[in-house]
Amino acid sequence: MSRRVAAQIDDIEYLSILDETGKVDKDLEPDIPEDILLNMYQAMLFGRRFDERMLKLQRQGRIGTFAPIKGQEAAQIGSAFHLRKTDWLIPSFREAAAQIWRGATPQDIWLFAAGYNEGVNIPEGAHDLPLCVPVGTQLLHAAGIAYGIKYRKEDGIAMCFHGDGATSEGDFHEGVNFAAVYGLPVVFICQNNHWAISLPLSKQTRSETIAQKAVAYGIPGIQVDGNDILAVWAATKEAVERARTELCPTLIECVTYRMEVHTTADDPTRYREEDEVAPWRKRDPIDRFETYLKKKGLLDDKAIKDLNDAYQEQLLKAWDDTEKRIHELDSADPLSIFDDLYEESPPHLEEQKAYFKNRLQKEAHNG
Amino acid sequence: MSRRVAAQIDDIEYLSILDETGKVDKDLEPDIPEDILLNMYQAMLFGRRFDERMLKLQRQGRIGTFAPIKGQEAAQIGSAFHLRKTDWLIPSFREAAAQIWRGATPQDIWLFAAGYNEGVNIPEGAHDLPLCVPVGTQLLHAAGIAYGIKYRKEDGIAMCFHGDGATSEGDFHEGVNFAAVYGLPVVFICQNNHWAISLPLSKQTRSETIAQKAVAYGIPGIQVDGNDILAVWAATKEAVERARTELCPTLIECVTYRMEVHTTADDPTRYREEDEVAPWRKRDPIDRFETYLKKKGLLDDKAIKDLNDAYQEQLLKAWDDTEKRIHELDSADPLSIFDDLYEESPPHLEEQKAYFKNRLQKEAHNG
Amino acid sequence: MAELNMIQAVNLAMREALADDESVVILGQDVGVDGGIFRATIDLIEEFGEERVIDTPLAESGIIGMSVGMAVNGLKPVAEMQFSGFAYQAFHQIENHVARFRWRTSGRFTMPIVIRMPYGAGVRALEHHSESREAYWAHTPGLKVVIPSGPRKARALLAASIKDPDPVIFYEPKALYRSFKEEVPDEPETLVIGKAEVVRAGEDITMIAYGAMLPRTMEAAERLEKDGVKAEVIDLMTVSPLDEETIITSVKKTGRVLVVHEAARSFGPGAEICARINDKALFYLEAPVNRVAGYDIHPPYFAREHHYLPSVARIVDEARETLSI
Amino acid sequence: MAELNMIQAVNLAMREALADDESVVILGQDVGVDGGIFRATIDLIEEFGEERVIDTPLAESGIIGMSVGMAVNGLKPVAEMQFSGFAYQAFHQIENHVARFRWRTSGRFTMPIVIRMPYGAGVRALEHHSESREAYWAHTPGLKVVIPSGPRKARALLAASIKDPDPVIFYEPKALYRSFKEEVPDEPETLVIGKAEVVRAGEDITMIAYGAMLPRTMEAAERLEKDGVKAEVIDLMTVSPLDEETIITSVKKTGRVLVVHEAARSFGPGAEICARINDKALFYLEAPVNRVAGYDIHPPYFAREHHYLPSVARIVDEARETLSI
Ligand SMILES: Cc1ncc(C[n+]2csc(CCOP(=O)(O)OP(=O)(O)O)c2C)c(N)n1
Ligand SMILES: Cc1ncc(C[n+]2csc(CCOP(=O)(O)OP(=O)(O)O)c2C)c(N)n1
Ligand SMILES: [Mg+2]
Ligand SMILES: [Mg+2]
Repeated sequence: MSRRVAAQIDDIEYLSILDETGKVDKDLEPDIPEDILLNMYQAMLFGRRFDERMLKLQRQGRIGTFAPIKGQEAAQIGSAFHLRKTDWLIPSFREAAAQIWRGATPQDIWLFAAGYNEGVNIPEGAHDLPLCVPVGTQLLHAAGIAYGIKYRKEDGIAMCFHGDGATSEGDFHEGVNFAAVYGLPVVFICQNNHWAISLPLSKQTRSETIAQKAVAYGIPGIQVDGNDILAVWAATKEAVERARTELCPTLIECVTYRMEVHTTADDPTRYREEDEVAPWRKRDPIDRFETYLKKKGLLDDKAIKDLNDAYQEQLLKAWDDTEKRIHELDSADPLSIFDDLYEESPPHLEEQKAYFKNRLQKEAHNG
Repeated sequence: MSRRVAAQIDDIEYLSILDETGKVDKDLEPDIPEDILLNMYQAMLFGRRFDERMLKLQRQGRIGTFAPIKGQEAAQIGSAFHLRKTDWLIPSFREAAAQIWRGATPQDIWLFAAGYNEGVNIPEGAHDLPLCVPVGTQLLHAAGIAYGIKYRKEDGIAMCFHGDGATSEGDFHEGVNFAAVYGLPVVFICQNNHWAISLPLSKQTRSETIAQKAVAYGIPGIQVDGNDILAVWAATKEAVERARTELCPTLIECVTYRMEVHTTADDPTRYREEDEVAPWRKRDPIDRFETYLKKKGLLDDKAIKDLNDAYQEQLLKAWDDTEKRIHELDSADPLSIFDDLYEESPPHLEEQKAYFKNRLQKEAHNG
Repeated sequence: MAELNMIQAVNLAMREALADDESVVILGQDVGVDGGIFRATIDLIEEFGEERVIDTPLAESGIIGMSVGMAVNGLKPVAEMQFSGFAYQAFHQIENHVARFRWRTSGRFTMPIVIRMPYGAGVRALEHHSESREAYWAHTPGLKVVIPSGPRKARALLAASIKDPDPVIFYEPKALYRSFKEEVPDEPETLVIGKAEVVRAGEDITMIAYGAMLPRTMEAAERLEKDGVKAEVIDLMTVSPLDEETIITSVKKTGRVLVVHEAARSFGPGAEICARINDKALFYLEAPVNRVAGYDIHPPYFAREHHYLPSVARIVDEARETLSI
Repeated sequence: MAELNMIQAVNLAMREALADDESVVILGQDVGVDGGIFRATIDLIEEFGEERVIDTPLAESGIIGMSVGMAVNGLKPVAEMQFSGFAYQAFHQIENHVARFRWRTSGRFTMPIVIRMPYGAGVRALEHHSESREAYWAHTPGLKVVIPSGPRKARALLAASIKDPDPVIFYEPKALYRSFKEEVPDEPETLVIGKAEVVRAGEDITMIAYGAMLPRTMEAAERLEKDGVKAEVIDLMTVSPLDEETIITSVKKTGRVLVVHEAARSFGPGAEICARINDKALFYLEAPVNRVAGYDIHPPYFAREHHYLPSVARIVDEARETLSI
């Protein structure tokens, strides 16, 4: 036959385990140790409280623009929990929950958001990239990091986050392609939160799913309920194993929703209706996980309250610390703006630095 | 069920109608008027002779680097023949056969290859872009042109050529995505000739076919035997109709082979074996089409010889003309290098032009 | 006459162009339903429809590459890059195609494209949102680079840019978007691209600025006035092609020059201005041309951004230095 | 000692670096099996394997973006852009990331990346294969820009660039790839990045050049010698950061300056050199700094390319102009 199949393409699967009501599909329920379940819950909850606090700080004018994570905690935590310390996290700019789970501190994140370079503070040995503002560029960084892992025959992996909007950038395409061609241990986590600022997914792509974009690169792709931490966990587990043992990347599409503004500079009432948002409130990833954990007897209202209280206190203190650091930094001299451009500062920069120092003195002098 | 299908993806089809031996699949044979069949053959043959002549001219040092088309005539002609005059052709840099069929002259192509800007000579009203050297950038131009067509509610289409290598560029991705999202009348013809300079397809992408990359954009993709002009014609017909009537783009992968050097600056013996090339010689697109046409009684050896003789003469004359033009241009003053940068030349350019004129006089004077 | 801020003025110029010429289309990220993240395109989609005010996928090369095709096929695209710091994703489309299509087709296909990009520091924004890299575009043959310093000029220059048959990089100083209002005439108004304006006459020193540095430079000039220094201030408006004539005439008169820009100093616009003065008026100089520019660093995050930007005090002090007073 | 042309010298530097340091990897289009379209990487894949000499898919942003990740994870990538005219596809990765990673992470993640790009006219190539746009990179804080003028320096500068802990744009004048040979020492050799060299001493005029313009400038200097003019020639080697000291010392001695480059004149490297001289040695100048540069146009296709490039005759005539002889 001359009209034959050139390539058999599998359908794209959708995985959901824990539904909106907190009901679990027993056949699919992954076997997760209880302490991990609780830790994941705590990381999600902390992420939520942190996010709320950050929004408040922003509204009070204490920090600048940032991208809230509300509603996306399961997508971040269910995936990042598979990372070993030696694995790499390559975030976009909306993964505070995952970053904190990996070791970033609220203090640093806030310091950064308050406009201080010092907030980007990645300890020696930590395998975390800082947030990446240019959309989609980080996919290639993940490929390069994974190349290093493979080159040295380590058993690490790189986990790279990006949004639905990012899938339109050329760098998404080049990043996934490079990872696929070289057989690199990368897991690409797309947080499909349905919006890229004001652009709905339907105008971002004509494809039914983002997961099917994997077909273009000859790698596995799967769509999961991104508000269902069990589904995210299960799908990522498979992908992480595939990365580690088969050196093959995977594209996981976590279907979730951006419950908040895009960033604090954004006004979503201009482009979306509460009608669209409302059903998603019922799909909250923390609520349903709570129901699940309660049913399992791992959690009760008192424990939740205790956690929330502890987190609130921790966050209050964290802001106090941050303010102190800001105060310190504000009273230190700002000559550091000339630092770290090069390992060794070239003469013209030294000259400019000296000039700047001089100006600082002059301006201090003049008032 | 919670593990369900998120998106049903069709398998990718491969279409072949006229096989290597010139045998036709009667069930699939398209109904092409005889004069069109003959015209297509002529356009392929002329393309082949033109290409050979051009290679000779280059080897003699009369023109500069260019990209031979040998072996890819069916992919170009079978597709471009569907274009109406008002449709647009957006070539990459290896579509001389298609460009000539559309109206480009050997003289202009050679003049350009000899290093004269004047060789880019697109008559007012012609809907043809000049060749595009930066790989893959032209896909977006096709989308923009098609946007104009749709905007003015014309019934034109844009046909855009690119190579297998181009599919790795971000612009391929952005171009197909834009065309898909806006529902634009574009047909993307990928000439998969298996090589991007020295990179074989297997290192360009991990996907089994290029056609399946269409899945990422939610548009139809099909793979065809690119050396089979009937298959190319049939698949393109469908795609062109889809573009015209449904305003939906299609990605057609024409599986063909680069029989020659990448460009005349390239030495393929460094990276590929004659063993790989040999089977493709038997798949020559012109040979099998000849067999087909002969069987149909539309062609005989004498007719072929007459055509070849006529073309050789035409090409000899074309080179004579080109040489004359080169001679003319060489003796004209080269002040035109300052032209056409802007509609109105700004003062600093006028000043530089005057300076240049002065220098020309000085240098003429000094010998 | 209406009192408009710069973002409203930019909006007005686009509205007029859309109303005036069917071939004008607007495209970019969030320019449609959202009205642009700075609201530059607010209400345009309601008035002109989504075929003319086009929300694009998140892809800068896509936006510019599609604009190239649109221009080839008779449209006049006004493309928005959400921030100048993300225009680099489209650099190749601009350098390889936008800047060359007229030239490489001997005028057959032209590029009446405007690429609007908010640039510069001063709005407490994230990384990559504060740079000022007009020199990249100014060094690219085939482009024009236009930078307004206030609402009225923004409207008139953008109107002229959209009418211009050649590609214009329209660099918008986002720090000025809402910083002050100006009377903007109701009737259409354009300014000539390639012409600078002497916005303040003086004979002691020539101060050349544009964009967000212009108001600061004016303020510095006023402070200097108090000490009896009469500064001439030139608003460049077009960075490329430079209006050499206006610059040289002034320099020949004053013999002392200050160039103020927030772009990094080295290989920045000030270097070219200095070189042009060197070419045409070297022996009129009584002091070196003084470049008061951003330092050769990345603009620090916003808590310390003000240290990077030329301040009024710095401009004044440097003017005194140049005047040896 | 071997007699090598520049492409062989570049190859040698990479071979030595690969042998010397396991963290060095080479990547780019056709750099592996093919040995590079100019043969810069010939035989390297045979010697060091395909994990270290990496053929990449056809995607420049991919190459640079992956290099960023490699550098983060301890490798030292030497990336090839097939032509400088196709580096713009990666502009955003370079501006947004390569130039900033050290800075934005306060030194935690560094970018010991070399990006090699053949640039410039003179090889009868197609469109987009002849430009000289080092000014883009020189204006970008965080990068260094190195341009060799001959085989021996190419080897020593590339070796230094690969060892450099910061990103270097290594701009290779492809017109010189095979134009002449030079003795290149067997033992490893490096040159200091950021230092220019006085390659010819003289007191009448300072001629500053680099890359493919250096040999022409030397030839011009020799012709001038016949008329009794003693020209000092500086080979810049590093365009950014500029070696101001060497330049200024020479200018103070000669008082007359010619800068020769094939990049377009306006907003080009010559402007910055002129501005630095203005800053530090204005009153030593006896004539304007003379920029002998490419015109502000796209290099014409190769039949007329020579009209675009500064010729020896033009350099000589301009030197006379500057010398008023
Ligand atoms: C290259 C680039 N273009 C534009 C922007 C401005 N921008 C910031 S976030 C964003 C939308 C991102 O959408 P998505 O990828 O879906 O991520 P989400 O914000 O939904 O998490 C845009 C357009 C940017 N940061 N980088
Ligand atoms: C952006 C860009 N990068 C690199 C090149 C150099 N180059 C010219 S053709 C080519 C290979 C193209 O391969 P493919 O797309 O398969 O087309 P083919 O040559 O096989 O027709 C390359 C790398 C280029 N012209 N443009
Ligand atoms: Mg999103
Ligand atoms: Mg190919």
